[in-house]
Amino acid sequence: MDFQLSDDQRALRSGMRDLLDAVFDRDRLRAAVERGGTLDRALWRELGAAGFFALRLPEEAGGVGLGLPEAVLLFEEAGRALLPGPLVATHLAAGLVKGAAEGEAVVTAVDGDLPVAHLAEADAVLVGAGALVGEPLRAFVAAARPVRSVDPLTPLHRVAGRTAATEACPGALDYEGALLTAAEQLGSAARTTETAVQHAGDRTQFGSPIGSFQAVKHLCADMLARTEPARAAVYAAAVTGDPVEITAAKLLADEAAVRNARDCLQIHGGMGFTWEADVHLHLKRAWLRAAARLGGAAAEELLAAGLGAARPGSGSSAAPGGGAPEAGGGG
Amino acid sequence: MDFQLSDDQRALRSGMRDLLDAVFDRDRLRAAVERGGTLDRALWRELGAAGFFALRLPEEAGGVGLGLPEAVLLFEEAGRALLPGPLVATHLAAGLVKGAAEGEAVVTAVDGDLPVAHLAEADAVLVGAGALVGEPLRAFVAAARPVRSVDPLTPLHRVAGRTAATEACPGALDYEGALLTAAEQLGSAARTTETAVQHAGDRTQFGSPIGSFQAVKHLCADMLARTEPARAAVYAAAVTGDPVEITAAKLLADEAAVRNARDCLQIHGGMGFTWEADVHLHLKRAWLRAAARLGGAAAEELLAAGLGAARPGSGSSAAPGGGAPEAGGGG
Amino acid sequence: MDLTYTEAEEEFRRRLREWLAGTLPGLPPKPSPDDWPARRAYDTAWQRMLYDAGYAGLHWPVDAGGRGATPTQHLIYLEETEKAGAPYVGANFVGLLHAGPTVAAEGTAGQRARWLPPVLRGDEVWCQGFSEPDAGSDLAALRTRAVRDGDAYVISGAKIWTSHAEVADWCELLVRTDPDAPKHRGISWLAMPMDAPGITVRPLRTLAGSTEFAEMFLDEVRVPVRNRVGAENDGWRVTMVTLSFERGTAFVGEVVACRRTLDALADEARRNGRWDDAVLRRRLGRLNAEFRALWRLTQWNVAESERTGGVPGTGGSVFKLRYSGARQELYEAAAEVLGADAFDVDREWVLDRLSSLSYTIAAGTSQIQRNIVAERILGLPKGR
Amino acid sequence: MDLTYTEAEEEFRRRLREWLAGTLPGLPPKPSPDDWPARRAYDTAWQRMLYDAGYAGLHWPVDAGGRGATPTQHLIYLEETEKAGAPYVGANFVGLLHAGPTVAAEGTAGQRARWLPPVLRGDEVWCQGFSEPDAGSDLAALRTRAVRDGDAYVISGAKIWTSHAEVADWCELLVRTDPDAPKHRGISWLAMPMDAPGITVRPLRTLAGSTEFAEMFLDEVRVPVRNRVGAENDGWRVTMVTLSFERGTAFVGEVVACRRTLDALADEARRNGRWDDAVLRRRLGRLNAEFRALWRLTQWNVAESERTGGVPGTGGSVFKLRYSGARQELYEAAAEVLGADAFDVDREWVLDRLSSLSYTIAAGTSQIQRNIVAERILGLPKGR
Repeated sequence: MDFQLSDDQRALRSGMRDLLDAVFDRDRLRAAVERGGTLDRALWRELGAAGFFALRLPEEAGGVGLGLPEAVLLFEEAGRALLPGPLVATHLAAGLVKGAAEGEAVVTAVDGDLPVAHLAEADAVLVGAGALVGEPLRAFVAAARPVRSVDPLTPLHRVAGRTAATEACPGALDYEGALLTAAEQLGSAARTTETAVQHAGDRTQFGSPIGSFQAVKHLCADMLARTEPARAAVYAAAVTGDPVEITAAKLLADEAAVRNARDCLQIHGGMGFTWEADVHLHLKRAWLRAAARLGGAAAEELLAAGLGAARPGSGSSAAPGGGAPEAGGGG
Repeated sequence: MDFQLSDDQRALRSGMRDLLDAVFDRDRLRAAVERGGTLDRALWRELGAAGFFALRLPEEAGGVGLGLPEAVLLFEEAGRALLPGPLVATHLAAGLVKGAAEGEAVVTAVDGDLPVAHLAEADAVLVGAGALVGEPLRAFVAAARPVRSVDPLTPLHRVAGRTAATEACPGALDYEGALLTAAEQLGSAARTTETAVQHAGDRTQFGSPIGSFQAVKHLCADMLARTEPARAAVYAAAVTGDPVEITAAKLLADEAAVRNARDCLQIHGGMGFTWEADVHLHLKRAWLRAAARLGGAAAEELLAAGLGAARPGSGSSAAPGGGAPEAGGGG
Repeated sequence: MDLTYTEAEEEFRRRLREWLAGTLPGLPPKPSPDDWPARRAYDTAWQRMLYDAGYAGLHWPVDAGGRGATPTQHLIYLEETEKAGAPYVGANFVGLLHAGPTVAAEGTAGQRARWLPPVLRGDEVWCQGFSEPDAGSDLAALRTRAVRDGDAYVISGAKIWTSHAEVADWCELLVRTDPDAPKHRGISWLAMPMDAPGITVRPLRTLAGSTEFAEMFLDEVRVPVRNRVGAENDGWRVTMVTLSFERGTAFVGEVVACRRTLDALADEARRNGRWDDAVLRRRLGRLNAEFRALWRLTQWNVAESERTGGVPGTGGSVFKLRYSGARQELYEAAAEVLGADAFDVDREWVLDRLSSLSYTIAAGTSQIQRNIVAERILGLPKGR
Repeated sequence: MDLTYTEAEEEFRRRLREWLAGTLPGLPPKPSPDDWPARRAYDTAWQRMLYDAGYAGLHWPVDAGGRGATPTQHLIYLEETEKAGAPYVGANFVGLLHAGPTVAAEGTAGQRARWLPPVLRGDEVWCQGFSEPDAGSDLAALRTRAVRDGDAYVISGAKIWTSHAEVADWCELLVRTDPDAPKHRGISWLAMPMDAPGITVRPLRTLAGSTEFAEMFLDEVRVPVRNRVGAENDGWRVTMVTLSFERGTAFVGEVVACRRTLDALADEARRNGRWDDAVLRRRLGRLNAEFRALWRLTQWNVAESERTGGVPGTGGSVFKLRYSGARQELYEAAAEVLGADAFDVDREWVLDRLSSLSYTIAAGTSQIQRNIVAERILGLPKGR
């Protein structure tokens, strides 16, 4: 067992971070906010060229031939950087929808009764196991109604006649999508932790950096204590691909992303409440992602259903149990 | 409107506190713990003589002729002092069961499927609207089974054939019982707050009283912020007698009692984990009371059912609504 | 423990209700939130109506032109106007609730005569220049400098979180007049005319997308010395007299509104089927308990204030600490009720959810409130 | 990111399972928790069996008589023994997990030869005399005095939270040998024979009613100077070398046990009908996510420790902070599952609920853990 990043994985991750620093710095982020989250096609193609969408396609199909663990690292970086766009849907569509793998096509997805992201600029829409393109897509878009999105980076459309929620019986693609969304949440949670720590060290009140006050210090500690278990859960779920494990990872990453953004905002005080600070972008995106692809109630029910000594994959042993666990040493 | 204690109410409360200081000081409390919570009959009679049980009986029936607000103040003091015994049941039985009003009889009650408190020493048991005494009582006790109680101050019996929960449709007595239980919880919550503050000021670590550290300070502040709304809710419910208001009071007082005891324990550190510290007595009693007489889930459902603009007593106005409430000044 | 209102209080309520019932239907439509001059006009017109009906400055002392109402009457006023959907205090907020009372308490006869009547009549609007970019929770660390030059102060610096700055006539301004004194001792309180040269107001966009606050930059703005209220360098005390004057009524309207929102959430959940979710339903039940208790706590604090004659209360910090969190929980529950609609800003409650994020920050963060509760009420030792 | 075990690791697990399957059925029944001598006998007999089978001191260095196992092998050992319901380390805890490793790291050859083999064989039991009534979280404030008198220290003071003191042969004791030095600099580490005159052990009853801890009073107890490990006044460093030696395995068995408890709670809730309560059911679902993540985080920390060769880790504080709270939530959920049975101490999980209350306090309160995480991992400035 070596549940750590391999050298290749580390290189992949830092390569992605360098790429995003270069092609999606803070100026481009704020520019994306100002144009309401509509996509930069050139950037989308750059992501395609870097293998972001084709990462898990076999090499013989023009892909990179890597797996979910590597994809999770890239999506974590995307989440850190607040990279806009239907990243998960387009990644899942690689090999299924023409141009998705290369970043030539923008592919979005219908997810339960949630409003659909980036619909106006989408070249295809995943609906269940299929994809709408061409005339059916145009008809679908025509019947949709734009809504004023709470997240400035994610334009939303209500689609006519709500599609039934898919959560009741998710398929393999749904779980993969949930995992990659969890990875984005993880990246966001880690980023807001860093931002909060940075601010707490810089901002002085009452003659000291606010990070020297326990109230602020402990908020930061709790942020890390949300991020690290979520990280272990997301990475492990990427390795095993187990549905219950993915569900657990999504739940914890959602909680880490939303609550860390809230704490980061609190630590920033009034400045955190402004449009100019990035923290609200993390929070609003985290809200959207938490509702998407295995949201709270459905995830909790799946995890509850996965419990019980007789259930498969419950992590229990059939061996006879011994009393209470050791309470640890005194001293 | 003068939602404050009247002079008479203040006098009543301080009289009760003085009485308990005299007849149930810490030595007697610990003695009660050591004998497993069995009652001191002499003390019970003293309570009776002081009018604790007969408080709300009309004067012409030999009672004190006061109301729920005054009863709530006495039960709050009882909760503060961790006074053991089926106080609520005996108080409710005054006028119903011979000797209850005078403290000659110990009256306990069956409450849903909970184990029954102080059954072995009870002279009567309230079951629904009636009371068992004499032979039926003896048969009832004979069929019961003592359980090793989590609360050292409250001996418990399982009764044969669980009685159906009464929460589904509580009667007036049930609400009164819930309110008086809430008052005990309130007293306990206030007491653990004081104890925690006292300890935080006395205990020195790292060269300072631990109460000078924000982590401890903020725990104490949150304790008070649980107690005071619970106090307002309990007192108001005593004035109005409104079932939904009583339910709200019980829920908040339960939460205040349990969580304040937990925080008090945390602030006491290792010493709080010992048998000798009183904090565990507050916690365990608070657990029992929280489950009794309108516990969590039932209370929450009743409160939910009480919501909605069309519902009676919802506190809403039929007047047309005006947008969002004022955000308060900037500056 | 008396929750019944006196005959006089009931009479006050009856007359107010009558007046509201007769008056509100004739009000013009509310202006767009982005149209500042229209908002000012709407708010000041409403204030003029209150003035004409005898409700202006309800809680102000009679000798300041107010009605000298009791805290309970003030509570009734706030409860009834909220329930009736009357306009909010809006642009008159600073004048009526802070600058005015400060002038009333600490100003000279001339200052009172100059500044108070226009506030009561809705003729003049005030804004507040207290917070600075580097002095948030630590307000007394403010750095905006005022240098005496003849009969004027020359002021330079930056202020933030100034509401209604675009349309205000006056700004109650805290400035540092003695940079060498301990930080609480070198501050003065000035009334700055907002048309003075050197003032630049820049809207500050919040995360809710609104521009209800502004930054204000001051570049050698001249303010006459006679506009100072209280002694030079005594501005901290002058300000705190009013800031800490708490009659328990600060959140009356909001709590009433939150309870109405909660009822509406239950109705909506029953309508859209989410009422079947026991987790959500019971969460709404808990919020019912929470806001009922906050309402009762409001009455408790008001009654206490009535007994003490309005001595500065500390219960306000406990209330704010609890209420800020409860309000945020209310709008988190609203998002659950809305489900997929929670991402549509045009749906009711969505912007309120965003606004509620400021509640644990504005007017003293919850961390600061906990310090106040622990040190000033519980008596724990100072520290960090 | 490799979660598959190597062939060698699988082989280690196979042999361990075989041995456990063959050995456990022959164990005598567990002694009563109140019978200390019987508990010592049971625990040391088990240790002897481990010794004979080659599992004693699995994680100790080979030159100290241990097996020099990797962190991953240690994880497998703890996981498998927990799953098989093998006895806990019990009375051997301090010897195997702290005093022994300290002697191994800092002791002289003679000290190692004297003290290590009896620990591995289960011949001698150690207890720990670190905490004092006035030095809890602030351990270095300890005041137990040791005064040099010839070739012995004469020791007076009081210790608390000493497990197994009644049946221990040795106590690893921290004493103040220089009262004038800064508090971390005047401390020495001594091995105190528990049969020395002047030691009084008094059981300390916990709120769970058990007496697993004791207070220990020292009245002019003489301990030979040769029993000191490390230099005089260097005891803080000596102790911390071992206390901070964290291979991520500290809670392996507990997390495995918590997950089994969670499964059992679901089974019980399905049996007694409380599974129909969606609030409780979803709460159990969240705990499933929580403990799955804690298991994966354990593997992550162990793998990290394996890579770094067991360098003191800081991840342990994050883990403990999260785990302490999760364990308390687990037993709060257990009380919900038990319903009316939650007040019967003889029902499974009720005593565990009481014990879990110490988790956010013992071995560094959650408040202290947050300080450690914030300062040592996140690099926030020191303060309060």
